[in-house]
Amino acid sequence: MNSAAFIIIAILTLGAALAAATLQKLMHAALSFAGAFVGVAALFFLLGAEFVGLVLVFIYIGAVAVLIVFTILLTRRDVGKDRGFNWSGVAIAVAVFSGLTWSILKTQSLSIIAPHIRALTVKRVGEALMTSYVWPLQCVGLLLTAALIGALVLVMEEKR
Amino acid sequence: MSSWIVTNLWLIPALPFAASLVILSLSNVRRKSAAALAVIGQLLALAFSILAFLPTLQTHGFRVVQNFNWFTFGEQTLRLGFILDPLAAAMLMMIALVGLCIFVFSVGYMAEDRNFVRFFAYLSFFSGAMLGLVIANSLVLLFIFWELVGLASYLLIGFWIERPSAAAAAKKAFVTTRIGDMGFFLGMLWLYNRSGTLLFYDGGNGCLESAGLAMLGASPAVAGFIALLIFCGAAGKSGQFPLHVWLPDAMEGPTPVSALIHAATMVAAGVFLVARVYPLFSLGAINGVTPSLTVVVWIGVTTALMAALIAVAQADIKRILAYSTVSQLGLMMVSLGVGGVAAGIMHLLAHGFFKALLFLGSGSVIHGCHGEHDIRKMGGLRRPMPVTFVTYAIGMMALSGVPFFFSGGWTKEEILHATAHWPRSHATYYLMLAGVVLTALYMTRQIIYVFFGNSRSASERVHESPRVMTTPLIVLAICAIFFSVLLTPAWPWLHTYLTGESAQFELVRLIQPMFFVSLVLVGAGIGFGIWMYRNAGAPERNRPAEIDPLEYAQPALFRFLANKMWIDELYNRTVVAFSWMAAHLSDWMDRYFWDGLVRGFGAIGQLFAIFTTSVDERGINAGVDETTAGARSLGRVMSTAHSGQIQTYLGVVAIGMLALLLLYAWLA
Amino acid sequence: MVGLITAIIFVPLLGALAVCTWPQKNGRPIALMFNVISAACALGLWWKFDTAATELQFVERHEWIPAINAEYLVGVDGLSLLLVLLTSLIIPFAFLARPLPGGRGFYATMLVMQSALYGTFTAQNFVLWFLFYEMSLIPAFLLIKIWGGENRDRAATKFFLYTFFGSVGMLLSFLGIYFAKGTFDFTTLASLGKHGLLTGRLAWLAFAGIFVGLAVKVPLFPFHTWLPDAYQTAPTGVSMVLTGVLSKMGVYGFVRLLIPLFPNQIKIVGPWLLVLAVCSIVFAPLAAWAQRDLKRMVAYLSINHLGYCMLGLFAVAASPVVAAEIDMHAALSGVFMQIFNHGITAAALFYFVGLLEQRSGSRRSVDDFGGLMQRTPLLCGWMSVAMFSSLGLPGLNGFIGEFLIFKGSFAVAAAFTAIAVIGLLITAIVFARAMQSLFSGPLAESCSAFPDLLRKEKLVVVPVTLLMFVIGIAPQFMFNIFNTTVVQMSRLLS
Amino acid sequence: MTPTLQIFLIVSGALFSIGLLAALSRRHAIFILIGIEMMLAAANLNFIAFWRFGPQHQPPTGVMIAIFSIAIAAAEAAVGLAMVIAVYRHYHTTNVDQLDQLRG
Repeated sequence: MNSAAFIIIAILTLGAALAAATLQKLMHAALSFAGAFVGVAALFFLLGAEFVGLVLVFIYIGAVAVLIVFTILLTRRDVGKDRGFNWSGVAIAVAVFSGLTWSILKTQSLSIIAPHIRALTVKRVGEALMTSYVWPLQCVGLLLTAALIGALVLVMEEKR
Repeated sequence: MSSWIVTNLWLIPALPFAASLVILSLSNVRRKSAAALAVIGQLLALAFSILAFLPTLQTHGFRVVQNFNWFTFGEQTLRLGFILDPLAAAMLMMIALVGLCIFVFSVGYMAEDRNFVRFFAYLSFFSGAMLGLVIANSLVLLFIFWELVGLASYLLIGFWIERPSAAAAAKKAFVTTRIGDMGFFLGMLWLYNRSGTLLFYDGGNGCLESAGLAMLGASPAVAGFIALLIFCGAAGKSGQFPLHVWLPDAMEGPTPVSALIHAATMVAAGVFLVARVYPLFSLGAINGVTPSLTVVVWIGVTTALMAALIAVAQADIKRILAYSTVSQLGLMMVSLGVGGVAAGIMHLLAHGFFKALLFLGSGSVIHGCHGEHDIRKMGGLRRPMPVTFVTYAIGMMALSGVPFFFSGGWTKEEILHATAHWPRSHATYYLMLAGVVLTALYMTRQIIYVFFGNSRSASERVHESPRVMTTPLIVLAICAIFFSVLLTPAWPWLHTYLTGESAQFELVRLIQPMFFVSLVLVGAGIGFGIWMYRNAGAPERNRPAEIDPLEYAQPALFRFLANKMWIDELYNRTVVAFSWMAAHLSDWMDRYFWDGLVRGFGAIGQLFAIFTTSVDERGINAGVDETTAGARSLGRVMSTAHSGQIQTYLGVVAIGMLALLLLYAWLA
Repeated sequence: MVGLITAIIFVPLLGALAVCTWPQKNGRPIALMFNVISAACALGLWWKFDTAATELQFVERHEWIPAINAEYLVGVDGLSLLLVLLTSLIIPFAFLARPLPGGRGFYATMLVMQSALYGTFTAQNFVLWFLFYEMSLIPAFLLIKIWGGENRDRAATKFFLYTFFGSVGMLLSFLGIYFAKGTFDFTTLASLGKHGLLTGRLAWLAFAGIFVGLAVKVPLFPFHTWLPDAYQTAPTGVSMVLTGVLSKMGVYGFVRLLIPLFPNQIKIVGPWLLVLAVCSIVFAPLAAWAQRDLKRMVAYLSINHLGYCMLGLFAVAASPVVAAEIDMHAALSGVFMQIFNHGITAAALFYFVGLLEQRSGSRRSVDDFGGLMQRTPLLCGWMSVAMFSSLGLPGLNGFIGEFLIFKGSFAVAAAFTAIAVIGLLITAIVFARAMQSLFSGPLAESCSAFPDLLRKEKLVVVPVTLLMFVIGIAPQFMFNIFNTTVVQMSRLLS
Repeated sequence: MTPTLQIFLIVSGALFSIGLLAALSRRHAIFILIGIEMMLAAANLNFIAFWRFGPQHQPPTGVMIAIFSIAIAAAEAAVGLAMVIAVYRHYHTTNVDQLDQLRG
């Protein structure tokens, strides 16, 4: 595992994420959001979960980010209004971050180096999905269908 | 043939019950079928009664019981049974016969009534229960029928339901008899507990047989108490002092009901009960005297005299007869108490005939007078109503105890005879003699008022009753006279039948000292009555027509008696008022004290809640109910944290998560 | 394969779901349909029930919460079966009562309660039992709170706080027992109970907790003040279920829990318990006498009738003398009979009051009626039967139970029994008074347009009344259900 | 130096906190959704990291959970955005300050 690559990817990811959270313009924030997810996907590649990384890219960049952009466009008239910023959120976020970091650092057993592992092929993932995880898979399929219908119902024009 | 009915005694009460059920399901307009069904049911019951009566003639002391399991609880069994012995058979005959007469009479008497069908249903129901009562071989079964006749009595007293007075009388009868029944119930429990069975006769193991009595005999005091508790029931049903108050009021019911239930049969059930469980009363007797029997005697004497006195001053034709019934029942109780069981039962049977006759006669009079009950408004009825008059006079003679020709005379003499030989006290004997005089007196007064003198307001346009009503009168009058054939000392068939001996014919015994005593007393009573009331209902010297001669002579005494010695008022002021107060007190306690106590506990909890949650103090004095209010105000305080801003919620969640994280890290 | 008992517990729940999803506004037909199914299950239980077997029958045992040794353990003995049958009878009866609050929610809630009742009567493990016990409380609360009449908030809150308070005490007591003995199983606990489950103060605390919890439910004097309010305000059907079945949960708890688990404690406080029972028997009908509201009157009489049950139980369990076998059998059989009889009789009385209420436009004071016999003879006739059954007239069902209870308790507590007889008398007075003012006298103007019993009402009334007669005249079939249980139980007690 | 598990966890924690920041501080509903998505991604990162560093099982549990979690997150995003549109139509704002229907 390349340490340099990790540092670059991590900095890019977190930077993009911070931008997504703080940028004034919504459209910019959406683009940064996509960038942050590219970074996360890269981290996944680094960890050897190439398939999951790809899935992440497809779903988030290909679907969610596009959805967000559409939503921004659909609610555009609202964009210009004054927003303001809630600083107590920053305090809480910082507190949570420090708490997490403190407890992670405090836990000695976590400072381990990645072992060598058998490559996680798509075939293995597929096998697992179709055997041990076939029931959850079906449920997720059902859930997605339900979410699709639900989203449609929500955005349908109300009948007069 | 006859043995078949002996083993199927249940058929006798079952037939009227069945008739009653069928009639109840009929519609209100099917009058003829209702009456026919009731009469047929009763006729069949009479036929079966006769069939059951026949085998008891063949052997002396005949007794057959059939016991059966009613139900098994746990590993124990409650058994019931039917019995056929002379006592039961004689009662069956009397009830079925008198009942039949009254059923027929009712067809005429109730002809106009709207609820004719329902009346016959009730009447059949009563008949079934009463017939069942006398053949019960178990105290439980007897109690069951006992309560059922009580129910029938309740329904029939209140039959004219639209009259408030009838409903009140029905309630009074139901409650008063039930007071006695509760004593009966307790006595039954106690007996069950002591002897382990409630069957009277069970092949030597019944509670009235040697084994059972031996178990009870271990503590005679307990046996005495049990007997007295059972006597409470008898006193309630038979209108003995101090539970007699319901019986005169029960005259609110239709007259055939009064005749059947409140004269001939049901009220005699108390006497029958005492006779049935007589071994309990006489357990451990010395010279035929036990403490429980002594109580029975004195209650009987008190009742007999008190009721006879009150009867002298009543104006309602049926009330006079009602008090007379109470008095006669007291007489029977005395007879049982002094040891004359057979005499008491004989008087019961004879009384059943002539009192039913008198009541039906009074019913005929009332029917003729268009519903008038007041004897002071009648008068001179002997001419328009000859049949009623003659039969009524026969009944009156029998009741007064005119010797020789009338059944009542013979039985009364026998009772007096038994009383005279009671070792405990002679006072009862003399008091009984006074009772005989009084009986003759009030009956004479009544008959003079009703049938003699000039016709007064109610007796104009009077007509004789239809054939359907007079025929039963005649039948009963014949019974009242010819029943005496079985009673005379010359051939005391009924006496020996009941006691299980054989009767010898001996003409000499016909003339006894008691015969003359009785003759003199009855003569005195009737003579005094005729002298006193010769001009009743008409003005006389300074006396206006509507004032009773006795009232004129002794106004205070008359008022005392006319108001029934103020016993009702006394009860109303004491027992009834007290119970009513207790009821309100209970209600009040429940609403305020107990609930208050609970609220108090609630308040303590609330106080605690107030401390811990720092909620405002508004609700301190309130109780359980206010706790919700407290919770609500607490909720209001808490709800200010709920701004509806999801971001605030999320922030709180995050803080909470952080806190958990830190806690976990700190613990580790 | 689902066992019969599990089926009977879950059928009403399914029914509740079905009612909720039913497209029509009126949920009654579907609710009744599910009632028929559960009644069929109950009859099946009865059919297959072996009356001679001494152990629990139809037992189903599954792992549930292994950590605390709590199993899903259901089974029936005679008593449980009796109560299951009673529940199956009363709930549809209540659905046919009027006036009826409409809507699907009412039926669904009632069905949930029915399921909880079945569970309570069949669970043989405390955790499961308590779950169902509490599960019945919530629907009852909602039924009073949402569909009640005047003062419903107050009554519902009172009911809830009272019973909930009792339940908390019971739960704590059972936790104490669990920590001492490590089991929740009724049968095991009962066999341990003879030697004393707990010792010292802890035992008394646990006893008091369970006692109060059950006494509130029954209710026993002086824990009864929630009852008149609740019964008065609840809709007719709910009152019927409350008095017909829910109050039996308390009695059942006494029989199943308190008496087997704490025999020594009960013996010590026995006389006081008997005093409470006698107070229920005497004061409740006295208070009923003073009521004008018919429902409240019937409610107070319910306290009285359950007082007889308590008298029988306490007399057997609490008397210092060991009762003779016959008396034990009599008292226990009497109590079981009384449970069933009071269930149907009191429910019938509420049903009739409901009919009057509906006809009069929701008035039900005794002063509002008069002379009904002239206008509605059938209604009065059938209602009188229920009244006579309630006051213990022989030939009707009430007498059997009361006679046996008195027989059994007289032997061991004669004085208390003698006082309790007064209760019988006062009950008679109360009903005589009610009949006088409702049925007789001149026809009250407000009643002049009352219709008599309608055909659909007759269809409800006649079977129930016939049952009263049948039990009153030939009760053996009822005794067969629980005779073996009675024998077992009295062996446990002596 | 190769990155240890700790580093990955800290990165994931940082990503989570940034997501939280976005969800808490921004007024626009879409930002809140973005924040939530980021928090979910952080969680997924955790799963993958633990899978990679932990003992190996067949099937690979951590990866599986991540896959399902992504699927659910996608569904959530779809519904969430639909709700934003619906709310916008109703109240003509996407400003969560002005939405306080949940107020107690």
